[in-house]
Amino acid sequence: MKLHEYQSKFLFRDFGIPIPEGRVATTPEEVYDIAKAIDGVVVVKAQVHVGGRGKAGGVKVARSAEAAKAHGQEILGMDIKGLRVEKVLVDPGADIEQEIYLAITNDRGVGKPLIMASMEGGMDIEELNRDRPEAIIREHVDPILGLQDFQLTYIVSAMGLPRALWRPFGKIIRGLYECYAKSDAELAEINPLVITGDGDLLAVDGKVIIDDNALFRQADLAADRDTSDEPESERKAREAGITYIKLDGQIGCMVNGAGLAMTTMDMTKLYGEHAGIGPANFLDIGGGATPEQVAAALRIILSDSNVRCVLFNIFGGITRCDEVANGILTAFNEVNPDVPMVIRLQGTNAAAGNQIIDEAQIPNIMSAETLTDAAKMAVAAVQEIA
Amino acid sequence: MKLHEYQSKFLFRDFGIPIPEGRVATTPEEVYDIAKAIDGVVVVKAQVHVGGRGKAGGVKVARSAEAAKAHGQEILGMDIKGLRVEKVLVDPGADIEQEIYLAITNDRGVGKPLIMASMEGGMDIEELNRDRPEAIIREHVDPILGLQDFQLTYIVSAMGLPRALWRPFGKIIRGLYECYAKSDAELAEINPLVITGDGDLLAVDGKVIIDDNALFRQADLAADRDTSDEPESERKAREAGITYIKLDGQIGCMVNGAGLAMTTMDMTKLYGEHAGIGPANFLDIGGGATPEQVAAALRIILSDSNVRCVLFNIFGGITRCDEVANGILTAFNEVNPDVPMVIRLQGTNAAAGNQIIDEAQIPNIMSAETLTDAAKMAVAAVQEIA
Amino acid sequence: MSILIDRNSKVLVQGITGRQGGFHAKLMMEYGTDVVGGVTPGKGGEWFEGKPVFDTMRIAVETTNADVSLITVPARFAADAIMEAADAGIRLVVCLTEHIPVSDMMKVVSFCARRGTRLIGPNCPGVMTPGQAKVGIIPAMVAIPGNVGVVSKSGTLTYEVGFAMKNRGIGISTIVGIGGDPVIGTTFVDVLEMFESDPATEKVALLGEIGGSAEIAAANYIRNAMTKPVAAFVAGRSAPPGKRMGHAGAIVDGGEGSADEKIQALEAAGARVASNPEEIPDLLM
Amino acid sequence: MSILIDRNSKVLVQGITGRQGGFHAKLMMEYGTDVVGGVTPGKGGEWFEGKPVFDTMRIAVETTNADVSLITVPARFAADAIMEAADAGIRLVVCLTEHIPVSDMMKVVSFCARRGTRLIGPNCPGVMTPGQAKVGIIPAMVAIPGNVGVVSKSGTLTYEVGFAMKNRGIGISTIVGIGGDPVIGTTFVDVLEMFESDPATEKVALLGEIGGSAEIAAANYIRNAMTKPVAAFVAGRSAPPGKRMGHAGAIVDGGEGSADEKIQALEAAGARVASNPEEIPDLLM
Repeated sequence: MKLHEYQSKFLFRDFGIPIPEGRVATTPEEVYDIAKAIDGVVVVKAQVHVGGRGKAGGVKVARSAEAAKAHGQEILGMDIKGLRVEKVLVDPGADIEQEIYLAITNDRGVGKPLIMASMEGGMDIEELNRDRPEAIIREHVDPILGLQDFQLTYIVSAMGLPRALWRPFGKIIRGLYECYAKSDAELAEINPLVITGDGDLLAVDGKVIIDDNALFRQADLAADRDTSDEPESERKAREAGITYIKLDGQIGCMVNGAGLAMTTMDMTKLYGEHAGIGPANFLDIGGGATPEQVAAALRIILSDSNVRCVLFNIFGGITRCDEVANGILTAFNEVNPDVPMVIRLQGTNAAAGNQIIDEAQIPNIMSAETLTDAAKMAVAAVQEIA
Repeated sequence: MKLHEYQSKFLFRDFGIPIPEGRVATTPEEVYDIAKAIDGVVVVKAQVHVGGRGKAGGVKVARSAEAAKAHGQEILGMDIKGLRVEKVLVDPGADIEQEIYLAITNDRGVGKPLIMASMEGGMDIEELNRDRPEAIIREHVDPILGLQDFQLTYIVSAMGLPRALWRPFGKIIRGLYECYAKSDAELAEINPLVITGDGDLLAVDGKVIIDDNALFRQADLAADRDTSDEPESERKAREAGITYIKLDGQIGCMVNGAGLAMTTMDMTKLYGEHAGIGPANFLDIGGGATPEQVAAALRIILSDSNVRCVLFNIFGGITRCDEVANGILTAFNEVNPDVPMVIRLQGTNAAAGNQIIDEAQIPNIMSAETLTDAAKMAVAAVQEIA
Repeated sequence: MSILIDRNSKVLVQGITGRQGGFHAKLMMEYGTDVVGGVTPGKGGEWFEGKPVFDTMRIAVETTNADVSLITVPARFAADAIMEAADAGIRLVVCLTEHIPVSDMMKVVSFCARRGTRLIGPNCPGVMTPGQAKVGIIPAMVAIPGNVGVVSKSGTLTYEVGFAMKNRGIGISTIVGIGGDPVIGTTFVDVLEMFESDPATEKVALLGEIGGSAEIAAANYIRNAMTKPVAAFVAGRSAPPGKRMGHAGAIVDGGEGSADEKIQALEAAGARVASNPEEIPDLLM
Repeated sequence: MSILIDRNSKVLVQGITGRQGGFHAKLMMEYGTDVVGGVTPGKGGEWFEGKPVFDTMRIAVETTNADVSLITVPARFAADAIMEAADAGIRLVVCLTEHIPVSDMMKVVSFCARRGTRLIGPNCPGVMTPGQAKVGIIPAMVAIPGNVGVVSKSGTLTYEVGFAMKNRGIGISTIVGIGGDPVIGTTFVDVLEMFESDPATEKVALLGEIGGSAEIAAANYIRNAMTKPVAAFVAGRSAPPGKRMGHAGAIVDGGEGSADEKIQALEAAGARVASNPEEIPDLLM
């Protein structure tokens, strides 16, 4: 779960990290009031879950409350990469002497938290990592022991931070680590962390991503979830306990298991790409594949108007394919889909399952034996319609 | 640093452990008021840092506020093993179905926290440990990882606790561990932890000892320190940064280093015991032995009216014995002691040091070469006076 | 022979009195696995299909001498259950549970490493040595005994491939489902090392997917140290970046972890990479 | 030969720019110890008596290849300093600092064990291999080279005994001051094991005191595994129970840890126990 910049920074503040004293506005009038109270240069920043909002015109500097209001007018409601801006953060402008990068993330490779810090902040960290990896200091934290003071000293010394800033910066690293650990974050990033003209440190921009699997113990953060950028269909699927991700293609995929679901998508693309055909979605129906789940999943898939064909790929393991086939037929009767369907059942009692599908003789429903066949049949079905 | 029963229990309460709703009184009138408010059977308990206060008459049950007041009158001001009772805790009487023992302590041998729990609480744990050690469940905690839930299950299962109490008792163990860890305790003990007639759990008596070396980060606990049972001389020594412990003998000892100080005590006893003579104190003067420190230490030793002779035993290592000898003479001039002194200097420049002492020709000051000689001379000096 | 488990493995099921735990424990016993008992706190003293249930792993291991444990408890209790197994001296812990927070897993993986306990998973289908034993949920019908070692991040895809192999008469030495979470106990490289030194394994099938760099590490190992041939498939070529494809770890992040980069690395290392998992049996012939 | 340190040991001093650290670093260098540098956070780049000062142990070890570290920092920074040394790959850490909280030490001792770092102390005078090197504050004049290993919980008592031995012409292989705190990195048994297998050590002097049960463990080791003769002294026969005699660990608690029980155990194990430390040289003749 991604937090907005303002949510991230307000969370940082709870852990003792200095941030600009800005506030959030949802109307130009609120922008005006906040800018008036700040009484100086302000920055109006769109709060949306995409990168590159600055280039898209979502970040503007204003020297007066009136100018801030005008920027608010412009940015609020703006469309940035398909997302509507509902909120802006109005921060006082910072007197920037130097920009630092500081982040803590899960290092999957070694299974430990990783602290990354660089005196060359402000820019895109992936770019810096590609061009000058030696400019980033990396320090792993023992996940059981936690962050130790000597590691703070190592980081500030290795990154070449001016000595006068060792203590305050060390406190910020510790605060960010506490924030990361206590919030079950996958990423807690400050970029830039600014050294001001007065020699103070200030977290000017921030990004926090919370581990979805830990939301059960992060009630406060979960309550602040902003789902405005989540497609309606994905939200419905999430609420129904189905993992669904909308894509651009024409073949709706209903599969049991995440790896097999990705593979099924890949096959539609493998055989359809030459004709511009590919998967319309990722969907993992999970273990049981009861009629209710199949019906719910089918409705979600069909809510995408691009879908021209639905491909079922179910491996019956513990579950028997004949039961799955009956479940699918029940769901069909309920949903009454109007696009062609390719059904491929494999594994336990696959033959019996395919026979059930075939004998039902529902128009527009085809059964396939192999995944290869199924993918090719689905591609052909889309081509026929087109 | 030992906490009183009431301090221990109030600390437990901060960590979610249920305790009786009692209060502390310093006058019989307060006892009356508290008992009146409790409106039922109360227990009036002397708050002193010694064991066996019950047998000494320091714990009394009362069935009325008037009776409680009378007990308060009796117990407040009472002398228990040399300590005056300044405070009593007035607790509501508990309906005791069963008494449990629960404690967490540092296991020196393995360097880990040790949880001990037994269904046979209430009695003296050392006795239980001697007679039926198998009745005590022992579980070590990884000092870095901390207490894990599976350990709670192990403890409650192994001790044979009724299943209905697993969860509330598990919470108490966790609370006590948090208390122990966050308070830098050497010991956090609940004895007895009572199962009431209603099946509730209640910490009826408690004992906490805080690691003196951690008081720098336990400001709240340090502020509550009760030094009323500390001898005046030990308090003065502590404030002067000198480790001093008053004993019953006649030979005051001034030594550099704790191990050598104990050894010096041992030698006075080894050679004086047959005549009822032994050490008057433990005193470690520490590293430097400056004239100021020697003078302060000497005043503390001489404040004990039992002292008939003072034995100096100083090993000059990095410090030179001639410097120490000069320091001692300076201190003597300042304090003007009126008991005989035996001075033994060993190590770097010992000969020169002893020569300085000898040449000063102060009456009542003898120098000795070996520790054996010094101890024997001190014993003889006490005998002469007697 | 085989890796990780065989017919002599003594298995405890943590959560055996739960719905999922009990269901799969029975199937494991039917397959011939020596399930010696189970653990559910508070249910010690009960019985499950003639096997004893214990309150704690410590007592269960002392009583049964089990060396393998299967974790089937819910996510919020799983980290504690894994550590309990490791603390009790279990050699191999297989964790089915999904949705365990990554921060829990980082601690748990570190703890298991310190105790010398091999953890498979979490969020994995388990381990099966066909014809001998299975620990987890892999269906009995997906594999016959043979000489191909299979290691995979996913469940049903593995069943597909195993089943396709079986239909072509190709048998399996051991299937290891390592799971698709970001932080797991046993990686591709760990399992490849075991297969490389397993006399019962002659060839290996590796089923990877997008996210992380475990397949790149596997490619490095294959290039530098592996003598046995490897056939591979990497799922997720059509997955968009920045989206989590069902598995918590299946996400292409900041340009890293794409299927194409993994396929290239595996091919460069000498593995034969299928573009369609149904080709895997051909690559193993 | 010797145990723990010799003339080839490369030593870093953590806290070298402090008063105590600098003072003893100089004495160590005068004794012939190869002090290769020091560490004080924030003073990296400075010099101390011609040796480099670093900000961190990691950089110091990378630069100097030091294998031994001496901790002279104040109590509230000491646990971190010890872990820093262990993390940097130091083989032997000697910690002089006193008044470190026990809870810190429990974590630190566990951490050092995991890293394979040998910790001596805290609150100890250090280690000296006479004629070769010393790490700590043991005065040069208290010992001459020889074949008696000395292990002790206390400082000045050790100097007394070493000096008395020197006056009788008895030399020492290595002196190890293990410290008198309740939780320490290296115990009597650890050092006895080292002396037992050290060709340069023929006899051992053990100086114990009240509190804890380390001397009982030592007695068990002496009885079961030690071939070299041991002379011992236990301080605190005249100490009252329940009082802490200067050292944090020197307390007879609940009837446990008394000098008499330790003396009995050592005698029963075959050690020769002196009632007066000045007898130790006789017992070693």
